[in-house]
Amino acid sequence: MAEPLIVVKNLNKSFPGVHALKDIRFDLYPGEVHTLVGENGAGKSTLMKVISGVYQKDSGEILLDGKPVAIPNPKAAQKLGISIIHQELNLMNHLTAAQNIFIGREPKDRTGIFLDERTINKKAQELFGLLKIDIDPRVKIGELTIAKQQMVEIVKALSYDARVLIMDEPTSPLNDAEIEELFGIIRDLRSKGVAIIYISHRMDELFRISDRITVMRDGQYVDTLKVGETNLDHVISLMVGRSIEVTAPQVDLGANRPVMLEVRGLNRGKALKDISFTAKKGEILGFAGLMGAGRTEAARAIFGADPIDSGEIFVNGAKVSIRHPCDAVRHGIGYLSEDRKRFGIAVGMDVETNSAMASMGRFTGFAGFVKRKDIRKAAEDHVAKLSIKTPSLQQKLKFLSGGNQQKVVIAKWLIRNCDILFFDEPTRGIDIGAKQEIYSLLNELADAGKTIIMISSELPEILRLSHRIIVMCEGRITGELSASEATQERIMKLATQRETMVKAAAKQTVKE
Amino acid sequence: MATAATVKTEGAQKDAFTSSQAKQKILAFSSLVILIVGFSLASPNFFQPANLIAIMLATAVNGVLAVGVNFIIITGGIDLSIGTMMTLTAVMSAQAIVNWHLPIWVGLAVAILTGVICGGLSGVMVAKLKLPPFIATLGMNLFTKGLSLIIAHSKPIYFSDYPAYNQISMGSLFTFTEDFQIPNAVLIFFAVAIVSAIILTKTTFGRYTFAIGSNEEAVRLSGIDTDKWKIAVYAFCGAIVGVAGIMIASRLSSAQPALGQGYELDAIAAVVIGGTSMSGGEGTILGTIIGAFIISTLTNGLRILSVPQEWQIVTTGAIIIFAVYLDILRRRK
Amino acid sequence: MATAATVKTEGAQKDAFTSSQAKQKILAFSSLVILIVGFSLASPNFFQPANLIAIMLATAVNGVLAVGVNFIIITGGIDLSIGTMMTLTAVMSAQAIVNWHLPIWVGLAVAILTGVICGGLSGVMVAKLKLPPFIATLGMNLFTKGLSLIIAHSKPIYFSDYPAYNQISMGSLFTFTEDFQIPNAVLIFFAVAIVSAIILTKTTFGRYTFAIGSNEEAVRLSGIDTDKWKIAVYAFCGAIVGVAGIMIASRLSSAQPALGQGYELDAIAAVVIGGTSMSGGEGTILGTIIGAFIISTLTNGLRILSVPQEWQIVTTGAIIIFAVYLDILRRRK
Amino acid sequence: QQQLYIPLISKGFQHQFWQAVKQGAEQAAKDYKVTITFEGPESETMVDKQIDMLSAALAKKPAALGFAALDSKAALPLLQKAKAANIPVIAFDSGVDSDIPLTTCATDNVAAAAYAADMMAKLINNEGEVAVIVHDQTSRTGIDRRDGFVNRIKAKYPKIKVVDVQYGAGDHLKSTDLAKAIIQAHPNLKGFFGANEGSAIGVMNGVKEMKKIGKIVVIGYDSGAQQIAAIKAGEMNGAITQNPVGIGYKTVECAVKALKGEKFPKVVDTGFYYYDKTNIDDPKIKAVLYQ
Ligand SMILES: Nc1ncnc2c1ncn2[C@@H]1O[C@H](COP(=O)(O)OP(=O)(O)OP(=O)(O)O)[C@@H](O)[C@H]1O
Ligand SMILES: Nc1ncnc2c1ncn2[C@@H]1O[C@H](COP(=O)(O)OP(=O)(O)OP(=O)(O)O)[C@@H](O)[C@H]1O
Ligand SMILES: [Mg+2]
Ligand SMILES: [Mg+2]
Repeated sequence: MAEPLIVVKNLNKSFPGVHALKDIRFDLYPGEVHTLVGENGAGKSTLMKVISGVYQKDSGEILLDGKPVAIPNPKAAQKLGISIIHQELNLMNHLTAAQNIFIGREPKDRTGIFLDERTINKKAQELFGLLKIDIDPRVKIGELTIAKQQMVEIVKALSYDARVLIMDEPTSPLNDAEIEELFGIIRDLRSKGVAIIYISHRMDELFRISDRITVMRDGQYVDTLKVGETNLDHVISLMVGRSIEVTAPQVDLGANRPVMLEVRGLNRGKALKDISFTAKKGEILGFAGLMGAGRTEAARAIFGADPIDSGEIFVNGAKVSIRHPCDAVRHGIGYLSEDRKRFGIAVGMDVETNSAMASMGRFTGFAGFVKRKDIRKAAEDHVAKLSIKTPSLQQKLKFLSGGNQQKVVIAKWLIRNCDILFFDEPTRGIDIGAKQEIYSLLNELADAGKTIIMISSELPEILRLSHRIIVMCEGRITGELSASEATQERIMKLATQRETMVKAAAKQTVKE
Repeated sequence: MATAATVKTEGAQKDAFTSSQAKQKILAFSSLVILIVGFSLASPNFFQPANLIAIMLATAVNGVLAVGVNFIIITGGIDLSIGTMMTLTAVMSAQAIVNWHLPIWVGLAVAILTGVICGGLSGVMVAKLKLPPFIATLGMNLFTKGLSLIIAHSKPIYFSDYPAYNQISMGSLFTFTEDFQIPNAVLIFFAVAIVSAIILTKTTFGRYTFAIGSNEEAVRLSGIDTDKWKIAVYAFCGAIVGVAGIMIASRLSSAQPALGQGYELDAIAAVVIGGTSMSGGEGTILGTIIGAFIISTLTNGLRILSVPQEWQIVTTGAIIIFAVYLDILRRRK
Repeated sequence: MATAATVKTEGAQKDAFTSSQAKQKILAFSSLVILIVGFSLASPNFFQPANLIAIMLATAVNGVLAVGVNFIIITGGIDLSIGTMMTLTAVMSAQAIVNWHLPIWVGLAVAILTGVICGGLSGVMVAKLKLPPFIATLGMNLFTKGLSLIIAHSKPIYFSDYPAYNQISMGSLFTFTEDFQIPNAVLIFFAVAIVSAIILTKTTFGRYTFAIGSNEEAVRLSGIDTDKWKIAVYAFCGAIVGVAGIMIASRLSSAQPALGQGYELDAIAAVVIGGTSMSGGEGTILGTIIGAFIISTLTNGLRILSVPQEWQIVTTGAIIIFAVYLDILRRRK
Repeated sequence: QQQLYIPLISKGFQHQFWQAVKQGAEQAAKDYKVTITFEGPESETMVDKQIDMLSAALAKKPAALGFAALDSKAALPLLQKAKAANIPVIAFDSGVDSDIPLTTCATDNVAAAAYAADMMAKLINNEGEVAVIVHDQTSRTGIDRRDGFVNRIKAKYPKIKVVDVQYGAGDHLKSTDLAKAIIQAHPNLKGFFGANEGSAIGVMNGVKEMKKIGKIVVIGYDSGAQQIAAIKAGEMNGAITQNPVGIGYKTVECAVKALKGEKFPKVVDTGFYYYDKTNIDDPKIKAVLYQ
């Protein structure tokens, strides 16, 4: 191999109360994909932020092309040819997709003073075309779903033509087709000699894309492995320090279970068309579909987060009127959002408060006083139960790693103890160990008689957990499969049953 | 095992955390202490019982307003109407007592009720009509200002025949010596502050106040009727403004319908000097009180030193910036 | 195939989008039009050339201030110093011309330079010292207020010997008839608005202004020196404030050192009525101009109708709320 | 038949003094069967806002105009316009630096404040420290009253020292706290002059709260129920009152006379009075006091 492009030696970084990186080493060669894995809070993002100039190291050395470099700010990193896609979206919601991509590098018109909006849009369109992404460059970022926003982030990072490209969980909001496109791009870049640092919690991706894998644990370097010389189990055991038992796939439930939730004829604009389904007590009902299929919309509509045009909802056989999330929660429905930063947590508040947020009624005592002890007890229990990594219950959520934030949201709904729980992408950004924990948690909840509705874009996850699977496409329910009949192929077929295609097929049969 | 380890470090860190927090709290006073020491050295007339009481009294009305609006600012809102709303509550109280000859306690209830209604209305405009708080409360500012003048016929309403009313602010439950009487207004101020601090930190209402300021949508999606709570916060602030209205009317023995405009900025300034962020989600009552005291101490001290007024203004500006900068440095650590 | 289909619908949506946008823009004027029509029907004296010009003249200074502070509000900041800073720029200009006998153009440059320095200072406090904009500019407010009084010795400085200075605002490049002369102040206002609109929408400076207001951290992570640009925005607003200072001094033929306090609120109100969000990231110059016109038309119209002054205040409050609510309904669609 | 319309543009409207002027004007309007409006900006610093008011008033095509200029030079172009349209202008409260107004109905504030200084000197036996709270440092009335008082002390009473002059915006509460700080800073203070109603009440409250009643001579300005009560109770030694109702009445009266082509003097001095415990119930004084 050639000379390493980046070498990190003995790097240390601390935050108040957290020694996030302890004597980390790391190296990166041109033309390789070097994957970084580790549990939530292992320090992966922190290391990347040090390399890209967002944080300053406390001690240690970073060598670029063999020479020590200082990276005081993101601009310096850019100048050194280091480009990063952050784990959290960093986009300007009020600007268009194209404007976001070219922020700081806007092309000017002939006068050299004014922005050349047409060129910006054209260039962005070209980039989108290259990646086969269907986004109008002129649309405001805030109006896109997070999956599309993530695509814009990726395009932006790519557009820098960097020597080092860091991708911190780029695929967590993407579906399989999009991930495939991304991998195509990554391979392409690798062949051009770009060095890529790749972070992901999706274990299946590791062996498809990486050349080498570095494992981190608790802020420490564990090992670096060549892909050809190791296997998944080994990596996982290095990551979590123990082996992980994989839960067995679900079997069908008896048909005679009582129905907990029934939705009839739900309509909402163009997003939802005639959604009807039932969910039984003790059942995990999977919702599958491609990005933008309307699963989130359906869950939000049932939960009262968005107004509906028509439709009826029955809980435990009784018709209920849900106009506002508080109605839903009152009827025992909880909703764990896919976009935790925007809809799930208050980043400025601490673990304790966030986890009690949905149950404040229960924690309110005499004269409106908060029962602090009870909250603390509940929070403590759930921090332990979900192994949430936090220095204290008073730590603000913004200082937790992404995966741990997600666990706090789960804790919030567990503490609420709802009968019906919507989990929208519950394992997004969660490490493999925690994922297993969440899976067994979902099973436990179902066994305890809760009704779980799980929306997920990871088919293996859907297949493994669901008793029954509902597939959506373009705002409609296109089919329902029992656990025994479900396969990846059948789900994908239903998930791509577009209305236009259905109509065309119908027409053809008529002609015949 | 891993869990045990985490718990252990947690304990250790927690101690470090609380003690540094305690230090932080003490340091929060530093600007104020520097001011007091500075003025005391500069003039022998400053650090006198009578003057300290005068400072406290001068802080009282602004302090109470600041405590009220602090709640709203913590939710991420703002209330520009508190000054003129205070006037309206004072006028309504006077109207009830002087013109309708109702008992004094009814007059007090009327003041607070007026505040609750006006505040609640602002809250409805913000929460239900989705008006920006700036506009809703600017409208309420004009509305209450005009209404005060109309109701009072642009003339003060005097409490001359109700000496007891004056005692609400200026009487003294705690008289130590002839020279050292703490006027009730100051006690009311501290009482409002303490009760508010308890409400803000110990009740569900307070929790929601912070939570809404931190991420309103997340709170709504946790099944909480955020609209209702926002209205409650504005109404609660209105109630506190009603208390301020009673305090000022009783101190002046009259409801002055033309006064009030501009008081909102002083109150908001106290809140922000006290470290509450205008973008919501954080803030303390203690900070607000310190902020209010910094303003009044500064004003009083510069006057005691007989600094010419224009230089007072310049100096106040500079010192406020400096005080807040000190506070920011303290927090950064 | 799928791509082609999407592209098609996209195109269709775009047309619908642009036309609905155009409709939106026209509808933005609706509150103003309703006001104008209403007042015209209510009084024959309202829709008269002289009165319309009076309205435009009354809008000019506030409008220019609003355009300036609009930039800052789009970045998510606020500037409470623009009113008194305007005064300081006027005083400095008068100082240069009347007391130092410098040529008029130097006096104008001095005004704008003063604005840039003061604005830049606020910017440094916000961007570098990380002071909340509210505090930094409140400090600057007091600072400029005091300084104006000190420099002018609390007395107006008159331009009596410089009739040309008065012509800057009150002369008329466009004289149609004796009755129908558009004063230069109005032209300057429109010029400032147009130039600002171009800068805001067509230049890097404008782009960063929006971007910082939308997500400052993201901009910083994109390798942009956000501090520098924020300082630039405050300094730019200062320059515009300097223009306003020249306009008011030339209109009054004097620099009035005590004037200015409270003007910032009017300007900010115009900005917010015009649909700019206080939390940053969005806003238009056109909206701001409409906002400024709504305020001045309302004030003028109610006067023309001889509404008693206290009722004027109440009505203004109600109509402002209503106008903004209309605008919110329009946007929601 | 349409009544003649005469707008009065004043310097303010919320304060009691202006309300009393308005009251006088309304009385005259009733007596002479004309319509008036009375308007003024919120603060006496808002020169340009007053000009906008003036210009709206002119748009209403008035028969005549009453005007109390915040800055007479700034208003000149509009006054010229009024003159060109043959609208008679009557100045009130303070003079307009121009010969356009046919007359000025005002109090001589300098003389009145100087008289307050004389009374102060008398009450403190011509020696000691005195302080002044004025409502505004840039408005004409503020300047005139301050200078009238201070200059008279300087000129005639060498043993009296004006130790502090500060400004309280006419705000009762702020003036109270201000007065207390001044008393604190000058423990030997003998006398205190408050140059308008808000300032006077502030001074009186301050003296009271600092428990210095009887030790500090308080002289106020203007009237109002609280000042009258304070004088009766001995908390305030005396005060200057103008004749605001008279100012308002005369302004409208002169305007009507001007429209009829009648003659009247170039200056209508509406006078001022010093009132204290001894003469407060005098009908002549009672007539000019407002409650
Ligand atoms: N700004 C900060 N202030 C305080 N603590 C922080 C900060 N950023 C990260 N941490 C802490 O540092 C540790 C490492 O966090 P980091 O985000 O690097 O984890 P990660 O490996 O990326 O995890 P994930 O897979 O969940 O994204 C965590 O314990 C986290 O709580
Ligand atoms: N904030 C938004 N603004 C505009 N359109 C939106 C928004 N959120 C969702 N949509 C649109 O609504 C439709 C349904 O999206 P939704 O997020 O419900 O899909 P999903 O099946 O949950 O997919 P995902 O896996 O991305 O969550 C899509 O066409 C999407 O583009
Ligand atoms: Mg991470
Ligand atoms: Mg979704």
